[in-house]
Amino acid sequence: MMQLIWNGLIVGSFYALVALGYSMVYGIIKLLNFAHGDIYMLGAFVGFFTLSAFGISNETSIPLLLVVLLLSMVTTGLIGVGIERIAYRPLRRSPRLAVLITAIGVSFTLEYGVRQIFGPNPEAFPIRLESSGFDVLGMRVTASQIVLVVIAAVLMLVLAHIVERTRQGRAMRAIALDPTGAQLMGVNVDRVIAMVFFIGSALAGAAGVMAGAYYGSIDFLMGFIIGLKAFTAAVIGGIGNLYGAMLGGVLLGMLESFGSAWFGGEWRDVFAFGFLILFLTLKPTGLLGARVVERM
Amino acid sequence: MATTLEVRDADVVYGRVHALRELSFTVGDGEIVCLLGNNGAGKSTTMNMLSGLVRPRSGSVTWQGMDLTTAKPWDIVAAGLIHVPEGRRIFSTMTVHENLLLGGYTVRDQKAIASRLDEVYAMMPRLAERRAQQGGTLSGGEQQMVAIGRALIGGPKLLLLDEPSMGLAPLVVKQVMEIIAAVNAAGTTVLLVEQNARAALKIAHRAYVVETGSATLEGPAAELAKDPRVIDAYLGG
Amino acid sequence: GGGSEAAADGPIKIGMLAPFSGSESAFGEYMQNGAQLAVNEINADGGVLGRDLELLVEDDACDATTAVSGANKLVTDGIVASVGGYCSGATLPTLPIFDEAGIPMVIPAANSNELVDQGLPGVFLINGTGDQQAEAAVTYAKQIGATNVAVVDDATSYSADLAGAFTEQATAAGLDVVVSETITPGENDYSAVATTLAAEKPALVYWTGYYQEGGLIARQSQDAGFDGVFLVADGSVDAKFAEIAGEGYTENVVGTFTQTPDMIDGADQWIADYEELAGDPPGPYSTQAYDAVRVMAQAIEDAGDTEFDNVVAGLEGLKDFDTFAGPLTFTDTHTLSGGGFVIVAIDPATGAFVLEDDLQG
Amino acid sequence: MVRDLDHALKHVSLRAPAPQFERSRPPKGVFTSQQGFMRALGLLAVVLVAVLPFMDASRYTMSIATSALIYVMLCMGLNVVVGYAGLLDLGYIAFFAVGAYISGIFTTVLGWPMWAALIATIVACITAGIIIGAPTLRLRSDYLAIVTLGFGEIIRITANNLKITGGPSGIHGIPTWSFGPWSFDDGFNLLGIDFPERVVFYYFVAAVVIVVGVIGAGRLAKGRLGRAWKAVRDDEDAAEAMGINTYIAKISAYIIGAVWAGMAGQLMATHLSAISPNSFQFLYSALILMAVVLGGMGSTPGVIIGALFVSLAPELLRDFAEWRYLIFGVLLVVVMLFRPSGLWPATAVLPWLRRTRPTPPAFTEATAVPASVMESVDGTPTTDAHEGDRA
Amino acid sequence: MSALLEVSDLRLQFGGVTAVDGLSFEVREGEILAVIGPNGAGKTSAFNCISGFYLPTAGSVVFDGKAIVRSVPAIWRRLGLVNLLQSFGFYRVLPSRVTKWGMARTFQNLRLFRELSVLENVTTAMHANLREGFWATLLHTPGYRRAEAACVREARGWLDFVGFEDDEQLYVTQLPYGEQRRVEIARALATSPKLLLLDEPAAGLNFNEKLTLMRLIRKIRGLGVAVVLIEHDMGLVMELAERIVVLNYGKEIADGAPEAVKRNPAVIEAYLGVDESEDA
Ligand SMILES: Nc1ncnc2c1ncn2[C@@H]1O[C@H](COP(=O)(O)OP(=O)(O)OP(=O)(O)O)[C@@H](O)[C@H]1O
Ligand SMILES: Nc1ncnc2c1ncn2[C@@H]1O[C@H](COP(=O)(O)OP(=O)(O)OP(=O)(O)O)[C@@H](O)[C@H]1O
Ligand SMILES: CC(C)C[C@H](N)C(=O)O
Ligand SMILES: [Mg+2]
Ligand SMILES: [Mg+2]
Repeated sequence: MMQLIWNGLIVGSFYALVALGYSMVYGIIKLLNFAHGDIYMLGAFVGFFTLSAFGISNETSIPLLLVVLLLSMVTTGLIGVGIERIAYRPLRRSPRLAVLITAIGVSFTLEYGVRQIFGPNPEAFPIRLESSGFDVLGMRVTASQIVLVVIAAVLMLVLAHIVERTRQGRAMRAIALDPTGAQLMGVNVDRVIAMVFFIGSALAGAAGVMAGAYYGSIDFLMGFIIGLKAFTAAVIGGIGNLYGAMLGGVLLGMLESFGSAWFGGEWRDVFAFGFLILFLTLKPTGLLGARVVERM
Repeated sequence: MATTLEVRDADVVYGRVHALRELSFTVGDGEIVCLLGNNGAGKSTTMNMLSGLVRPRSGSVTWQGMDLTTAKPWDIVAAGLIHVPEGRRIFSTMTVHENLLLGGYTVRDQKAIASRLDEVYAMMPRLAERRAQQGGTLSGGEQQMVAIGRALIGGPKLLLLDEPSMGLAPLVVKQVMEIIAAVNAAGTTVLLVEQNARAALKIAHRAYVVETGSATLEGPAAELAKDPRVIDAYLGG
Repeated sequence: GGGSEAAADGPIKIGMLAPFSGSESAFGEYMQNGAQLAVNEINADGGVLGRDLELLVEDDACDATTAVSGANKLVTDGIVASVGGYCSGATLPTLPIFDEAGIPMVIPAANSNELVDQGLPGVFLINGTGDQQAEAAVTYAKQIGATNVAVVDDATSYSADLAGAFTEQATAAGLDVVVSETITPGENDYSAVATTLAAEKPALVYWTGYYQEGGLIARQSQDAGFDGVFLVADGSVDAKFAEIAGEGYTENVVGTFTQTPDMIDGADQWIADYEELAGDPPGPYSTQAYDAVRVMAQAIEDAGDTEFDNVVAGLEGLKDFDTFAGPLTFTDTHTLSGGGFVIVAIDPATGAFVLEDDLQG
Repeated sequence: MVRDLDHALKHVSLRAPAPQFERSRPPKGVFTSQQGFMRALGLLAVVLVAVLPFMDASRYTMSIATSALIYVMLCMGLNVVVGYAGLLDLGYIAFFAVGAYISGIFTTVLGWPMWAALIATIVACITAGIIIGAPTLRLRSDYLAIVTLGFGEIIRITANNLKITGGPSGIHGIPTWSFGPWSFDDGFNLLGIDFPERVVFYYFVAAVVIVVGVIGAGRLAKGRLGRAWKAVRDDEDAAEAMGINTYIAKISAYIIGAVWAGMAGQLMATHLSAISPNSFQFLYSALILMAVVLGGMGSTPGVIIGALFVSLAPELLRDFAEWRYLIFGVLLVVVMLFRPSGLWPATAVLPWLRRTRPTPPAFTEATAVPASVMESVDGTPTTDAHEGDRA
Repeated sequence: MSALLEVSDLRLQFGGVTAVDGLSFEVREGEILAVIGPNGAGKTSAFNCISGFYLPTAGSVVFDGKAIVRSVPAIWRRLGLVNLLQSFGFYRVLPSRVTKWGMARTFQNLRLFRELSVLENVTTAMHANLREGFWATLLHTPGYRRAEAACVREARGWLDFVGFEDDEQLYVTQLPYGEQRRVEIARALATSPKLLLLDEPAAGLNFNEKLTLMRLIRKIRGLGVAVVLIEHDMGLVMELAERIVVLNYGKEIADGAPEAVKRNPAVIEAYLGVDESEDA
């Protein structure tokens, strides 16, 4: 039981990290950024590339991991900004689903671009977190899991604080609600949106590196499923709400963990999605999403 | 009075709609200038052009030496030209207080924001009552108050008001006009678009009549209020 | 017969469907290169029936729809024989197409029993079937004295098929199947199944999916406290497995597999040839694809022409044809008489799978 | 069942006065009116589709053409759901799967004849549409998106796990249509050209179904129901205020889409004779949606073009081998950047008619990405998408 | 004259805010009633309850003999399931139903269908009165064609009625604000109402346009339709209304003939201010 919760928490933190960027981007420009999962994949490959370039393999050092983490975050952040600039910004005034299509296009491009460069085979990530475990409260916990959860939690809390409490965060929410109105308040819409893409992509990149180091293998399609899951998590949490995204990520992790324990792995997703559908019909705005009363 | 805002021969085109045709007018420093005109005459378009939301195809628009035809809206706001748009544009899921705070987005001086907030709440007690309510759930008139209050917090040098009295109760219209006059007296230049011409002309120094995208009449407000053409079209007998 | 009338003197076209996009796309290249190597060798030796062979390759993306259009494209392009087929799910719907067009198939990798269960005359499998591989796994389990075993699959057709066969045969052999789990491929976290394995502690777990998830599960289950034997099926037998699982996690890993060149004396030259052609070392199913071409070429040669019935007769008539997996003779059901499965283990120095036990004893 | 409006309105006291002045009628003619041109174009398309097999009846051409037509069918169905009713459905492929599996199971496991399986398919799709639509169509777009996505995955995983659906390898050996002693497998000879393969039949069947579908969808869209859908898409509250039960409007669109996809599924199952869960992955829902948006939401010609693009582009790019999805991805981005409202938007106006027709509207909040200032290249101002916002 | 609409003891709360507080009034057939009151007095909220968009906390609304607000059994209330049930359509009358019964409304902020043409906006409103079967639509039966033609004819009639003379094929977003208001009224009329609710129809109109609007509202009343209008423009209200209801803080503070209301000190204090004559 405790073990299931702990397992759920680990997966959940990955979902949450990716969901956060998903939710931010969605929140601000109403874009279901299908390429977001691929940014996660890029993060892992940036880490892989840098480390391989320095001939590093089979490392276990945590400081080195942090350095790579930072580097990948900056790189994926910039890539995210670049993608927004090239593929999304020109379409800001177009129908919302149009951007969805470019997002899918970007996703294909990233996936198969990486495939061309690194090949279709999975690669082993050069840094490996030490994974010997110990037992507490009836669950088996490893040091690397703790490191992981701590890094994820810190990243998320810092971010959530920025968005919910600061002037920039207020500007983000204002753009989400009415970009023209936000401009009239003096908000530099282009810059704030670029910033959101930077932060969101950096978080996804961080998640990618952490996944590489924790699980050990990366491949060009690794972003696809987690992208879907992150989207789901973001929605469960109440899309656009950052604490919701985190909570949604963890909840989804738990659902999966319990789902496979109770119904078997093959029915896990059926359980998770079934629960989700039921939950949303009863609470149509997600966990933390506020009901917007529309004025007539 | 020194001219601060000068619009010369501005043309704005939306697709095939020619909204502004060689529109020219000026606003002097410290003035209240009112634009009158029928629906669709191009008043809101003018306002949007000044705040950088819409770019003229030709003509020049300068304010305090700043070229408004190329400046970005946020730079224009940062320079002190603040626009209270038609349709209010309240941030619906943000509270009244947050809406007001956003009005001070470009203001670095936290103390100034705090004291202006107090002033706004004092001027419009209804907002103080509703400070934690979501903007989108306010009544139409309450939203209008937020929109005006929000602009004041930005500390405008030139305030653009697009139909500020729309949807306000008569008593509040009077208050709003008083507020505008007071803000102006404190040194802010005001450009006002109003359908309630009677109330607007009372506080304005000068006025223009805009018809199909061009200024057709101009003069001191008091004189225009007596002009039969204006009475006929905008004031009623 | 469809394409055989096409060009009686141009090259003999043989087609291959394999995944080049999607999650299985790594295997397409291995297969293509293996087949191409065989074609090159045969052409260097004077071709078949005095004509050159030409290999046409199409992507099936491991997806039924793509595979069907690929198959139709090959038929339209005038192939007379097919030597492709990696994913059973994608290969199945192509069977009637090749059948109707009168094109015999030697399927190098896909090995679901369903492929031959339909009884189509032109379908031959040169990879051992699920039943045969499961048999090898059960034999090994008994050999190490396991009484309770577990099986994990990844819900793909090949893997589920094999897991089913294993469960059936293991139960029949008196083994206790204590865990039977399915995972979703393409993810990273398999702690759920790892936890179950650690809790149930079977003496042996049979993983019937691919190496990517296999490596992760091997590692995660050991982290969780599982210490039994981790037996993997042929989809996981690849040097990448050790890399993914990581150092120190491969001691208990063994696999069921057909023989590969490095297990055979004198195959170094083959590997060198392959590397020269492809630029990379051979991977899973390079050898089978290579053999498929050779088997097909031999059958055509024996048939004397490319007519469907004659080629099928040629294939059926092959006797102890020399392949990497040992001498080949097709059974009545067009499968291998013996699966030729052996047990391989990971060499800690290189991470590659090497022969451990040929299951003959 | 159908009654005249005059009759229907008898109980209503209020009638509008007769129109005071005649408004100009839209012109007719092939080149002088949009409608006339579209009809001509449609006819041309039908002719092209009809002659294709006479020009190239090779298996490959026929099979990708048939797959493309099935794509067109799917996209048209999704267009009703997304394009007309504005319901963002990310699990549309699920109904395709339901159709394919129901017909597969009923014909192979239960041995029903194909036509009976078709009826079962329709019933199953209606049921599925109601089961999934009834509780969830109250949700607004993004929540609906995730619920439909989840539903699509549930269907696929279930098909993958059940015995009766053949597990991961699916169902094969699905029989083809037969009428008495004659079946699609038997060839025939027309005008001296041999059509030995059933492939050609499915091509024609698909083509006929699509022609019927295009006409039907066009008619529905113009009628009472179509107006209700578009109203709901534009502004749900206002639609309610107009006496439209928005819930019923939405669910009817959803069910029509479901049945249509189910029929496509049945066609594909019999055409391929084998189906497996792999063909119903989320990716395909995304691809269909992509085709609809790429072509132009709510626009029949657009959707057809989009479907052809999405289904044929990877085929035509086959020769680029591993590069093809990379090229496809870049192509998608480029096309969207140049045609943001789709290749042939619903509001498209023929260039030479542009003067006499209204320009397309600014997008509503519901479908528009938030606007921001963009410098337009030619210096003309961009329109303001938020005029008259909801307060 | 009998009461067409009876509102009694209507109450609407949002958390701590009481938007409507025990409001009762009635509308008789064919009359023009104005509802006025300070900003935030609860006028729009009351409209929303009456037309079925909001579910009031308490009270009853009866229109043309039919109850618009349904009472919920106490048990659901106690279980806290009221909202859930109502969101699934139980114990509530949907706005579309209310419209079918003969009540139409416009919105304070225009809510036209922006992606439909002017004509389609109006024909859409005839939804409830139009009998077009699914198969008839597909098959284009003669009955369908006749119904469709009649529907277009009728829609054009309404456009003419409100004085819309521009191109009916234009998208509504291409029209100036005043014209859009007109189309919105035509659209409401096309639902064949007995009662028309107008929420600040004169906002944003200039003097001349207000005159036109006044004429239009009289014409509508001439059709036998009762009109309830929320307005801040006292000139227009005084000119048009036969009766005025005044709200303040959700409560009714006056109800009567215009002249009486105008002189009511409570109304002057809360709403008009001392000198209202200038707001023509
Ligand atoms: N986004 C737009 N796209 C196309 N045309 C527009 C747009 N905005 C305004 N117009 C047109 O430009 C002209 C001027 O409109 P504008 O809103 O500036 O008028 P206005 O004087 O403010 O009228 P009102 O009193 O109704 O607010 C009108 O004909 C209007 O229809
Ligand atoms: N969802 C809500 N949550 C909280 N308060 C609300 C909500 N909706 C409305 N209110 C409050 O209820 C009161 C009545 O609002 P309403 O819109 O009915 O006013 P109104 O009389 O129409 O005013 P106006 O003339 O300004 O349009 C307002 O104070 C408003 O803030
Ligand atoms: C091991 C693999 C060659 C099995 C193959 N994927 C199949 O479906 O049969
Ligand atoms: Mg305006
Ligand atoms: Mg109101």
